[in-house]
Amino acid sequence: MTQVFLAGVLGVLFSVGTYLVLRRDVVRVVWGITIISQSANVYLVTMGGFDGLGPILSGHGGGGPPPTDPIVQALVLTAIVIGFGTTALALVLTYRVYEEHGTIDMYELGGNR
Amino acid sequence: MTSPSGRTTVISQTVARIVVPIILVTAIALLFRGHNLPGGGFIGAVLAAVAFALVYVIFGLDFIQREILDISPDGSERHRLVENYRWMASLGLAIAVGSSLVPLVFDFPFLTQGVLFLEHLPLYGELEVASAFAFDLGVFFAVVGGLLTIVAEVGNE
Amino acid sequence: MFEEEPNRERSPSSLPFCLTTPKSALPTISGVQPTPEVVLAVVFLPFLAAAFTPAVYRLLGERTAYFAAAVALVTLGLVTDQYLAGAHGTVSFDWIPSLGISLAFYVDGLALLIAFLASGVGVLILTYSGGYMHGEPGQAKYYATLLAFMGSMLGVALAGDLVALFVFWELTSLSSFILIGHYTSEEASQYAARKSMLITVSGGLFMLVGFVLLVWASGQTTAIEGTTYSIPLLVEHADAIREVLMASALFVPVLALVGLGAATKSAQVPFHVWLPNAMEAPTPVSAFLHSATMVKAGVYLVGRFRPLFLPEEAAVLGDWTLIFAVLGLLTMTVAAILAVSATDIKELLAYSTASHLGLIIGAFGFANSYGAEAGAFHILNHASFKAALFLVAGIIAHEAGTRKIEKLGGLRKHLPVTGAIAVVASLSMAGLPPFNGFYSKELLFEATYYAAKDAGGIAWLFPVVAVFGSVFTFLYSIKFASLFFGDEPDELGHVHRPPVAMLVPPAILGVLVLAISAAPNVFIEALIGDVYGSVVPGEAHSFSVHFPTELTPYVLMSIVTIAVGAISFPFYDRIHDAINAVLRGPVRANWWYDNFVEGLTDTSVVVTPKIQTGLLRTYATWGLFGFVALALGGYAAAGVSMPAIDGLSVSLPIVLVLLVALVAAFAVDIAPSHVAGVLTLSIVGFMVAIFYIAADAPDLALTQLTVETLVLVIFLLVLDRLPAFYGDAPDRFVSLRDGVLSVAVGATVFLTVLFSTDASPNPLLKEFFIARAGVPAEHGPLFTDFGGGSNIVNVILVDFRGFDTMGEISVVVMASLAILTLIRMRGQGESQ
Amino acid sequence: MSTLVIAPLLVALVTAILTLLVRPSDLLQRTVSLLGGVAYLGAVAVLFEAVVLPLGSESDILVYQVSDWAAPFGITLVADGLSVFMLALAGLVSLVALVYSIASISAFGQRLSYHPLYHFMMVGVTGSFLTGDIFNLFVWFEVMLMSSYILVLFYSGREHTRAALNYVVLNLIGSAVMLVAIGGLYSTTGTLNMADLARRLADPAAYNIALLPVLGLSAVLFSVFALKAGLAPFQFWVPAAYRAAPAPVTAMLAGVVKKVGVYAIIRLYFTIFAAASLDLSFLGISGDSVLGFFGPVMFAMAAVSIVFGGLGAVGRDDVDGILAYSSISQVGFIVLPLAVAATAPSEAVTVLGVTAAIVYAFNHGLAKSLLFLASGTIQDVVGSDRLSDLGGLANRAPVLAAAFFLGALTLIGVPPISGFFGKFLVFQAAAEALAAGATGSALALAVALAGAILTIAYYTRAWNQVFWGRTTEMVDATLPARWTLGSATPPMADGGDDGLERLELTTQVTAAVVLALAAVGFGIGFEAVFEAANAAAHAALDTNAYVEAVLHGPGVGMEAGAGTGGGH
Repeated sequence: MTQVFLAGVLGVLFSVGTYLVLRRDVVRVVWGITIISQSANVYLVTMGGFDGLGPILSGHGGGGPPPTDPIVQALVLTAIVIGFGTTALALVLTYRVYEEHGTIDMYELGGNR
Repeated sequence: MTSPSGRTTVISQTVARIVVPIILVTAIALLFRGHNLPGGGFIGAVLAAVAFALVYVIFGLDFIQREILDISPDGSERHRLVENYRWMASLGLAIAVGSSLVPLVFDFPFLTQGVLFLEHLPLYGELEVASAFAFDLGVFFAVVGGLLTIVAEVGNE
Repeated sequence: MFEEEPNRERSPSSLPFCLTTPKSALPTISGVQPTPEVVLAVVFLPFLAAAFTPAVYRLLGERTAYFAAAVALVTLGLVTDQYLAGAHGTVSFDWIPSLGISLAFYVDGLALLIAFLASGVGVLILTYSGGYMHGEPGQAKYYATLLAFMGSMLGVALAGDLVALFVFWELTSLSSFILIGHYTSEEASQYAARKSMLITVSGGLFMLVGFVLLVWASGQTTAIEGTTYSIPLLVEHADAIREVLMASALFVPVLALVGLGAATKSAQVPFHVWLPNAMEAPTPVSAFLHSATMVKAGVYLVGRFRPLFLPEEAAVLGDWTLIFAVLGLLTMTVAAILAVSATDIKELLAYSTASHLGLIIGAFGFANSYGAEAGAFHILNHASFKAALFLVAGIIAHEAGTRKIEKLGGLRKHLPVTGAIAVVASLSMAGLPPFNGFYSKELLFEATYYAAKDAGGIAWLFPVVAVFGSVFTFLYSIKFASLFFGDEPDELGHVHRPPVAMLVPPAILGVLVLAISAAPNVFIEALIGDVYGSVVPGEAHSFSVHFPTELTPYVLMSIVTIAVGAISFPFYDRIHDAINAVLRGPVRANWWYDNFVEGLTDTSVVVTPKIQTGLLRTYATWGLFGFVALALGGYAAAGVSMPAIDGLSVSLPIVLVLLVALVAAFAVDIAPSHVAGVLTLSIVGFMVAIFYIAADAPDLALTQLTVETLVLVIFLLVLDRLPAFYGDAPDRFVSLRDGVLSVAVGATVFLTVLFSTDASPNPLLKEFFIARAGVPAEHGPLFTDFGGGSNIVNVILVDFRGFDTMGEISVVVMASLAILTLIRMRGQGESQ
Repeated sequence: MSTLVIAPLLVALVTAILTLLVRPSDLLQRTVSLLGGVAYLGAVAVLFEAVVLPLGSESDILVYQVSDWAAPFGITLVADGLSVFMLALAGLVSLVALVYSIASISAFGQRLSYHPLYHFMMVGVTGSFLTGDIFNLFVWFEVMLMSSYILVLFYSGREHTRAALNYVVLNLIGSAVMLVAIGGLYSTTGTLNMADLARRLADPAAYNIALLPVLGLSAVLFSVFALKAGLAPFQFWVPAAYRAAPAPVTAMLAGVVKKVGVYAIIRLYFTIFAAASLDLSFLGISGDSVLGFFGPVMFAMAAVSIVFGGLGAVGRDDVDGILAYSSISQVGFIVLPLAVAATAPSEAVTVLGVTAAIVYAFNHGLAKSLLFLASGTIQDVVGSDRLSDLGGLANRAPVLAAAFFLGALTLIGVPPISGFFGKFLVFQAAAEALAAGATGSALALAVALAGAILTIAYYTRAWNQVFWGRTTEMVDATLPARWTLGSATPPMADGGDDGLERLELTTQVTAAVVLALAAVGFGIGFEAVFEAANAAAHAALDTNAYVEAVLHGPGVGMEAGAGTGGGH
């Protein structure tokens, strides 16, 4: 099932994220990454389709209508937690960058190496 | 060390005193029922971490150290709390890996999970024991420990 | 792999190596098989001795020279042993059998000649070093490297396998690098060492490509089974190899590639530039490596491959001749002119060496037999007189304290024996009869003459150029000899007597020059005839030379050379100045080298920071551009067509939630402050959580909600400590560029989603998990083949894909460690 | 099903956790860490023996179904010639770098987090080499990255934070892109298991998968691997990150972690995606498999990497900078023969190209680690790696100089050191492709030659300035006399000449020497390396054997669902 609406939404979210990543303010860069990685998660969930039930079996033993794809949900769960870890790291890194350099302006951090 | 406690109100502290235990209970419930209903080690762990984070935001780290863990928050003890969280994370990881190594002894591959049905128990009748719970418990502690280390260390600054 | 176990009994089964070349395979071989142990010892004894040299130096001190000389003497003895035994053929040890590469050695006339030079001159040079290097630093390194070099050179001479040849070839370059840079703190030494390494090793790489193509060609012929790296085998099937190369238009490229290797090593124009600088090395090194042996490797290579590339019935002006005769004669002339321009005796000798190497390569370039004769003979002659002259130059530099030509003169009073040696060697170098240099030069003239006569037309340039170049050879040779005559310049201080250790080696070489001059045919019969046999295709015969008794065209060429030389010698200084006046800027090959190397460095310094700006935006721009280009390129290349779009296909709540998320994302983009941005960002996160609910993913929704809360907390905690930097006002161009890239990324993602959601592969995995997650209706008390839970997602996480979870909790624990480290390592840095 | 397959991963994982748990004792922690490193190498050796040695060029494929769920449902680990070859490199380099770390990393840092992070990095590396599941690959990438992020900024100073910021952000974008690619592949093919993916790609109709978008999606994935490998235009993070990281970490990043990207490229594109037959015709790109597209792509990226990296290195004024740019160039050399292999006119050349890449990767792993360790030692002793601060070290520290020299020669490709055979095989692959009619390979040859000349140029420059030349004041002050391993005591001018520091520095030099000797040893005994690499290349190219082993091998009986569950 072509998901043209979701394709559009994800496209725009990635655009916004990309634009933020290219900014000078380190905090905005972190926002950009957050948006991009959340969009990636949404994309994965989209792969599961929207026409089933929640992936909880009604009682032990199965039966009932087919649930949505549980695999992508498991994958996204993993991705969310990993994403949390990296976002936290990026944030603390931002703080440490500020401590070391006294600025969070990418241009001022620059230097050709 | 700056403590944000000065900026929180009595109301928020009161609310927290009520809400935090509820969250913690919910978190543990999520951990236990995870195999059959929405929940599991992850979600429980993150929720528990949220509860602690709430306490921290509202009361400050000093409060936890002083009131809950009975540690005086001066120089040498400064990292004690974080150390405890870190232990919890390490232990959680050890539980998860250790429990996954058990099947190797029985000639099953790493991480093989089994389900044991104990039947005809007095009172209980039938009890389902899934080895996956041990793994989930490891996940719970690892994630709670990890997240709390992060929150506490950041807050420590 | 081979092992060296010379004492084993020599039954075929117990031998750790195999003799891969039965006599039947090489029909031209007439001698006896070389002795494997001896051949191995010849090559590896010097390496072994080199390894022990530091220890020996601790024991013997400066007398290590005589230890090294003794090693060389033993090696010379072993070579002689093989020579006297009449050894001819291949010995081979397995090295990399999977590739067909073996450590093979091939003994024939050419190999023996070079081996004699390497070990024989080695003995003299190492003895001479005992006097010359007195009190110099780094002697252990010096002797170890010289011995290793000698081993490498012997390896080059004896190699019978392309890779083995290349191995020793590069090892000679390497030892040359270390020896040229002997005075490590001198800038000139460093410059010279790097130059020689850059030129010779690069050339070697080109040669390697040529070798690889040769091996490929060997695999294409039916004449050879499989592929071969064996040089004698390639030569034996030269016709078939040439045919393959011609058919695939690779003949000239291979010639050029192998030629590049030879030209760089033997300092042929325009790669001659490294040789004069190499004179920064101690003089014995110059004499050994840069006149008698290492530079001969290129010459050797040309000789070795001559029968492979040059058919028996070759055209007079074939590809081979056009490349090597032209290259050689050009080098001979240009380098001779440069030698006249030299102001330093070692520089003069260096250019002279390049010139004479050009003579040999040029001679080998001619398809007629005189060329091969000239080349073969001149290898020996040049080594004899040039090594002697270098040692003389070393004595002059050592005892007179200068190498400047203008500061030298009348040395015969102080250095009578040296003077005598110098005169003999110089006259031989000048090509004056009756010295040995004359005979080989005469053969070259003969070769050029007949080539011109046979081909006619422009080929007449060959003899003309040969004579022209020889005039300059005459000039600088006489100039060198004249240092011992005339008046002593005032600047010349006291000249010491050289120690015996320094005098005997050049004297021996001088005697050798005289001996060859007196009885050239003895030497030809003994060895040079075999060398000739090695460098001509097909059945070989020896040759002989005679003192001219009648006026042939080539005798006339010699007379012209000497006459013109004699007439112009009084004007030597003017010619010298004139050449130096012309040699400016781009006329000098050195100008190109220096500009190339400096240009590289300068370009690097200028260009690299422009690309590696240190700015994340540059990096991200390129990376994302790469992503977009790859994705779109992939879609376009596969010819994916736009899928049919059938409505929104999502429910209204999802549409609304996502629209809110979109609006929030835009709001983040234009947020007026950090806090506002973070709060708006969490709206995006919470909308995503609601989206998960709408998409029937309760676990995800719960996780997303809680994680989002935690992220918000951490964000706020961190932001509390950050300044309110918000000065993001990029110029319009930057904004536009970023905008275009963002849209491109968005469009790529849009297409990706569209294409991937269009597919509906069979849901094998999904169905399996749904079927297997729960508890089976029929089950025993213990089971592992079902998940045993009704929350399929959780069962996947802890059971089906528990391994992912293992990695994931590791990441979380590591993230906490990471943050601990980030904060606690502050100020603990190694920044010293 | 043999536990051997997962053994290296478990060893690393358990070591990581143990080093977390025994933290209170420095000595115990270091001992555990070191034993873990040794055990890891041992586990790899046993696995190597089981996989590579049995059949010569046709290596065995060992499959391990984690959690006892058969492929494609569970996560499968696959140890074939290629994986095990890369593991062997990782085991070797990681142990040496670990020993070096114990000597060189500050005691505080080791106590704080260094050891667990180091072993987690090995967990990530091992998982990436072994896994047969693309999402699992993502997870191990993340494990590897998370530890590498923090190891890069371990000392948390000015340079470190700045370098790490770029490194982290670029890789976070990379992670998101990788998720998109994996999601897309799952959506279009319905599987995550690599072998299953290959099977489905080979027969799209039977599984109703959409074949055409797979090329674009695999290209998206390629950008992620190129980022990990540091190929242009994704090379930007390399120089700063390598400079910032402590020497043993840089050695690991350059020697091992980068190779994970290379491994992923070989594994996924040559083993898996090559199974799909597609008709390509686009801007001169043609072919009947995805390799027709990736051949030119890899060539372009490799060529730019070789030239840009080489050019960058020629002008640097610090040793680490030269080595880092050299790394960019050398990865180009690894990918160049892959490009040749992808478009090779014959099967033999394809095998040769992949073998060349593997051999080159191995040599580069050894040599670049060695060089970074040597450079780190110079910094520890002299206190700087600026060319202007250095000079005359060949006389003052001849052993270190010799190790560095051998490392440089390995990368220049001087025989008989192992590096030569890397260059030789690269040339051979390109030349044979050219001779067999792939005229584009002439360009590959030209690039390789140009790159090789640049390599000579920058290493000779570094050598001249650091090891030859006049002894600078800084060197004189820190190393007033000659220091060899024999004398075992670096003569320290400053106050730091206590016995411990001497031992540490000697250990550091010894680590470099061990790698140098390995490079020489593997050159002289190249036959063994070649056989293993050739087996690896055959394993990488034999899609059928891979699919067969994973999906139908011994112990795999659940593909049909074993009656109850399967959903055909």
